[in-house]
Amino acid sequence: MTVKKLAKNDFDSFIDAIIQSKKVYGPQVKGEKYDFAQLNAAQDLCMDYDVSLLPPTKYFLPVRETLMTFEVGGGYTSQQDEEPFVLVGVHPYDLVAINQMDILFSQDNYDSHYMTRRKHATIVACDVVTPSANVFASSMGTAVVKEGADVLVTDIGDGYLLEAMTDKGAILLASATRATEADASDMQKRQAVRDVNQKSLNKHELKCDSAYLPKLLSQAYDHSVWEEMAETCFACGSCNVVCPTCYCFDVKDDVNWDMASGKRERCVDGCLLDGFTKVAGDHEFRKVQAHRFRHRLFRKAKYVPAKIGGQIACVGCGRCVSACLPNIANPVTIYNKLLDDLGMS
Amino acid sequence: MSNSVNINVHHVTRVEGHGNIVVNATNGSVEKIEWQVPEAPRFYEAMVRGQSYKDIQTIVSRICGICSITHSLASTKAVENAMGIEVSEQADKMRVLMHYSEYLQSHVLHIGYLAVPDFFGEKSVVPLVGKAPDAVKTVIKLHRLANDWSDLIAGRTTHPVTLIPGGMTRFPTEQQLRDQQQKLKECVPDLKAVLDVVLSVAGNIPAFERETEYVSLKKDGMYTFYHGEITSTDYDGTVAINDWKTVANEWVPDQSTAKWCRWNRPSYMVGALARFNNQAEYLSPLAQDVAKAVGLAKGNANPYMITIAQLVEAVHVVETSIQMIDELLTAGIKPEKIVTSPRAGKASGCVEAPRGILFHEYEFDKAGKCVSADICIPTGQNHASIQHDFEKLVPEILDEGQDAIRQKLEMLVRAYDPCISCSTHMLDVEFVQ
Amino acid sequence: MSKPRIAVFDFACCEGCQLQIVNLEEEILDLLAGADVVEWREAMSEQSDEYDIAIIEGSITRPEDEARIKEIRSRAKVLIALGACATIGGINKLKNNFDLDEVKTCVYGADAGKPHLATAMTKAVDEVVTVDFKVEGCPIDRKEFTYIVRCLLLGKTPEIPVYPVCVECKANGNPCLWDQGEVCLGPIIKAGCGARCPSNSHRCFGCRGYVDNPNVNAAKDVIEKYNLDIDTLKLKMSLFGSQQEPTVS
Amino acid sequence: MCDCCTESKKDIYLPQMATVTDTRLMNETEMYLKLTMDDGPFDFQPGHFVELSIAGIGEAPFTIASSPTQKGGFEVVVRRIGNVSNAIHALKAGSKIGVRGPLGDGLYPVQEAKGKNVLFVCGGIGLVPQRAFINYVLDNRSEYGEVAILMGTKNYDQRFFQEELAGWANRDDITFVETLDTGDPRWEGRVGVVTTLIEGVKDLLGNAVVPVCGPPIMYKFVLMTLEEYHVPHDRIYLNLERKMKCGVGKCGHCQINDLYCCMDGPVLKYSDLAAVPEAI
Ligand SMILES: Cc1cc2nc3c(=O)[nH]c(=O)nc-3n(C[C@H](O)[C@H](O)[C@H](O)COP(=O)(O)OP(=O)(O)OC[C@H]3O[C@@H](n4cnc5c(N)ncnc54)[C@H](O)[C@@H]3O)c2cc1C
Ligand code: SF4
Ligand code: SF4
Ligand code: SF4
Repeated sequence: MTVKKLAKNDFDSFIDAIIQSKKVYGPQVKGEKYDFAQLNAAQDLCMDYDVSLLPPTKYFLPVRETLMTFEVGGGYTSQQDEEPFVLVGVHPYDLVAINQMDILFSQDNYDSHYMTRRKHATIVACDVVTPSANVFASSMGTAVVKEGADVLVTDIGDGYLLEAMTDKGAILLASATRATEADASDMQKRQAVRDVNQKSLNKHELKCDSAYLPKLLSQAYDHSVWEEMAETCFACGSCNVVCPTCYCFDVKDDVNWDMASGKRERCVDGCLLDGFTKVAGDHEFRKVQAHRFRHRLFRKAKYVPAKIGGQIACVGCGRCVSACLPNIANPVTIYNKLLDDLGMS
Repeated sequence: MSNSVNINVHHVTRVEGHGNIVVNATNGSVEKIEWQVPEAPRFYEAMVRGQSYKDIQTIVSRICGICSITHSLASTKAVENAMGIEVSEQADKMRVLMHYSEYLQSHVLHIGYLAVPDFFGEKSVVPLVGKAPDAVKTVIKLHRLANDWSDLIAGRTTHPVTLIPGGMTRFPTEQQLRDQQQKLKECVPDLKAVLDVVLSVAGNIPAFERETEYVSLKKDGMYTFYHGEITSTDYDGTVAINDWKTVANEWVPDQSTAKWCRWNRPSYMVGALARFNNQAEYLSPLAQDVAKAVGLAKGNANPYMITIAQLVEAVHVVETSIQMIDELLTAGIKPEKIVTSPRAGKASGCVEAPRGILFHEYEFDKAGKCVSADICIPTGQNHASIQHDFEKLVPEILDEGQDAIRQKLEMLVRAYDPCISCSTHMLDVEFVQ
Repeated sequence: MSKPRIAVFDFACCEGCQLQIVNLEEEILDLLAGADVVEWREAMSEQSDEYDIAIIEGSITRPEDEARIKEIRSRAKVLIALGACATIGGINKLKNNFDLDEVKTCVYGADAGKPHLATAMTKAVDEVVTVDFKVEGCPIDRKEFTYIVRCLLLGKTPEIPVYPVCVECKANGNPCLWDQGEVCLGPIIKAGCGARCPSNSHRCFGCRGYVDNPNVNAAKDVIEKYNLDIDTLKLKMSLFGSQQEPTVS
Repeated sequence: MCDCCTESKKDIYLPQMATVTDTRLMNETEMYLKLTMDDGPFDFQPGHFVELSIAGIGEAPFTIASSPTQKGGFEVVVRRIGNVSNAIHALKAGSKIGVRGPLGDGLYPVQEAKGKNVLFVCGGIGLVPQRAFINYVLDNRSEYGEVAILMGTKNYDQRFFQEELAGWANRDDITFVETLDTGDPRWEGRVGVVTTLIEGVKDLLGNAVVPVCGPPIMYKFVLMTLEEYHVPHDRIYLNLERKMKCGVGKCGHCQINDLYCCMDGPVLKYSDLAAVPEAI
């Protein structure tokens, strides 16, 4: 498909026009950081944000959602969210995370709650303009978009290049009436942005090819690093909650005051948290914090990859690195330490 | 009818905190009339010592759940005065809005849930749900509005979390303020509906008068709850906040060991009626109309009218807030980054709590740790006034019989809207079994 | 099934938690449809000695209060501690950091010896009698309270999170306050409040009490990382955590 | 993105309604229930479990305790231990209950075990899931070799399915041995943990398939004993239990290293657990 070009203020009008007909979510200022929120006007959209506090996966797997309503003694009624929306400004690494989630929530048992939202979304991805403090997408091969978005936007300085990657994207772009066709020099500029990002989104450098990680971990189960790091782990789950590829959840019922109807909700949970594996009778299967700590990293680079065709389920967004107060959650630090100790074999 | 009475009300209900009433009269001669407060003492002034200036608000807010915003504001002002910390105009306005939200909340609570059942001759608001469902619903609606308003500006309805020395942790968005303003505009008819209910039972308000000294804040040209200095109906001019002790004059009277307050007379009254008597001319137009409708005029000496003065104030804060939000929106909300550093100092802070003027005083060392504290609470300042009202009232109604006397005394205590849990730190009580 | 009879009692506290029940507004009517409130001094004049569920607000600070709470316990089938004062002693426990006689003299001067000023070490309710359920927080969270009440009416044990405030704070998409120089107790304090304070840009001061296994060593490390001193942490932990495990050394 | 999925509307979390047709309290804590799906029966195998829902209370996993060879609904046995199980105990014949299932992919080796000996090792409530397979084997007795059932219970009062156990004890085409951890004046049988019974049936271990189910601690000791008799790991089947929310491989709670108890289990071959240190 062809690549179009929009001047920056035309891009704003393009977004404003979409806002008129659909819900649009995009990165906006939150305190001294950024987060995705519903857009009231294009001027609030920060396409040059570094990283959002929460990943955009929250629009598909919200931190809390009603799965169904029920009548006591009667039946259950599924609640599905079918409102179409546009998600603007998704960074390449987050896009990879969304695509991984798509596989996880559609394969084996098809999760209609996630997938219904997903199908009703149009994703406008964008190349990174401002690298965040802890991003290491370059190490994880997630620094630029290859597939999975409907539209890809790249800031080339004097304007945005917009590429429709799907039919849905093409339909969306059709409304950008002021767009012109990108010329060769525009395309060169776009390539330059991507070439730079390929390498420079790398505040932490993984000392091996990320594809090697599952193998590395298979030798590292009993390594001392887990104990050492977890010694100052709060079990606060921050690393879980901010991660675009963490998707564990809890399910709870609540009734209305009539005591005869109510809802079943799912909400965010995390494998680092106390009680995550605790069953009735107070038996806890993964009680030791170091084991939970290990479990998270094994999920990222061994267990989940086995389910999604070998893709590493850490996309290098660096959110956990920023979120972890005792500064122990950085996957790269741990993998590099293992590499140092175990070597490449 | 016998004119011997023996009243011993253990824990007056529908007031915040515990208070007892003891009256003994034999054959028309009053032997004993006492207003007692047996609440467990809580020792706030001692407990804050050693804590950081940044945490004073968090602690002293817990003095009282109903006027937690007021305690927070008074203490924060004291801290700021002690350290010479400036607050932007925007933050100052936002604090007043926060304060007003508590006024509406507290006044509606007092009028609707605690005092009005008396006018209907009911033991609580619960039977009124059946008797006057629309009135109850209106009160609930107003109360919810006030609480949502506190939530928006203070972060929660009780024990605010957005207030810090130097300003606020965050401001609401302009959109949120606009929405809030709209809701305030929409609630004016509800306030009028409450006024109608009050008017319909106004005949049940006891006709009792005792002229006394009325103490409140004063600031030129406005009906103030937050800014200004101290004044009274007996005093021309104002006294600086830091000199509040020359006003409160805590003293121990002969017939009791309780600490009372007095300034120019043996006791003084603080609260809605005192504020009204000092500054009624500065009420908002609608509030002035309401005052006229209920027959409340400057110089009123009936303590049972405190509840009515609260209604007038509720209208005033709503009307004034609508205008303040306009001012804030015109200026535009700008985020502020608050950085403060401690220094040694001692100062006071004062605001009007819904139930009367409130003083906080702190001293800090150079690291910003609290060295000493003194807090003087409106209900404490009113205790002597309640006692004096009792002493004048009981002989006047001795013929009405024990039940009526008891009812009127309880109503009187409730009219003062006492916040006993917060005043106990300075009260001394004689226990009569 | 007859409606359970609920009675509300207060001890030393600011009564802000009871106020949260009043603040339920219309929902109170729902509550009243499911239960009979037979005593509640702050809101009504009726009193009763017969109840199934006793809701206790406030901490136990005097010998006579111990007797009163034991009496209430003996009558109630279920006893609920409402709010930080009742569940963990609350701000009242700050008093326990001082010599009690000195505390009295500090506030009451020459009158400190008066009998009604007798005060004892502040205790949470469960330090005196058995508590069946706790509603944490200063003040309690209205949503959580109504959830717990509904659970009890259903005969279900409420599911209250055992993880720390950071979970809810992060889930709300808040920037961490530590990055803004605040000593936030979120990582060691029980969640369930919806991270109300940090969501309003105010540090968590710990009103819901510690999680089961607070990692105080980690807290110390973090203090170093942010160039703060350990006394600051200790002081913050004392606000609602005085005389409770854990302490930092 | 696959838009053509015919499944797309089906909600994997949505319970279907069933009716309780029979209940029986078996001891202080265990309740037997028979359920019939309102919209027609489903097919299941020994090892399958269901998620049972009580509206307003919650959902919890329970193994189907009956064999598919028995027609007319399915059975579960619920130990009273928390919210959902308490609420289930309050059900009566005629009550409605929500059911999701059958769930689980790791099932009992009904086919592989044919022609082989089968040794069931059950600890306490571990009898419940095993019962589905036991009854399957008994209903197809001729297709299996020698069959032994070892049953260990903590104390006399916790015994359940007593009539059925008595029936097994009276059969001469199977070996049934029961033991109590602690003796009791009312008990004349064996006393001691279940592992002590294995020696008595060691002769059939040669080609036996060994399904084991019991409390976490029991697995350790049973496996040690089976090791002594050199039972190959690929003939030992463990029925594992974990905290479980969704039951369909999403929520993460039941994960045992890379395995999901709900999807890969709950019945797992011991040989498949060699690289799964969290399993035992
Ligand atoms: C595959 C499988 C099969 C099971 N089969 C049976 C059976 O046949 N009979 C029986 O009595 N019990 C069985 N259990 C255990 C049973 O699921 C728990 O006892 C039950 O979940 C307790 O729920 P509750 O609400 O009563 O207790 P609560 O403690 O109130 O449980 C709250 C929640 O925690 C989770 N949970 C707690 N304990 C467990 C647990 N042991 N396993 C899984 N989740 C748990 C549940 O999701 C539940 O919703 C099985 C468990 C699994 C995983
Ligand atoms: S593990 Fe950390 S860096 Fe990797 S995707 Fe998750 S939050 Fe981002
Ligand atoms: S963010 Fe850090 S401290 Fe918190 S659970 Fe994760 S690793 Fe532990
Ligand atoms: S602000 Fe406090 S509660 Fe929130 S993440 Fe940071 S430490 Fe945790």
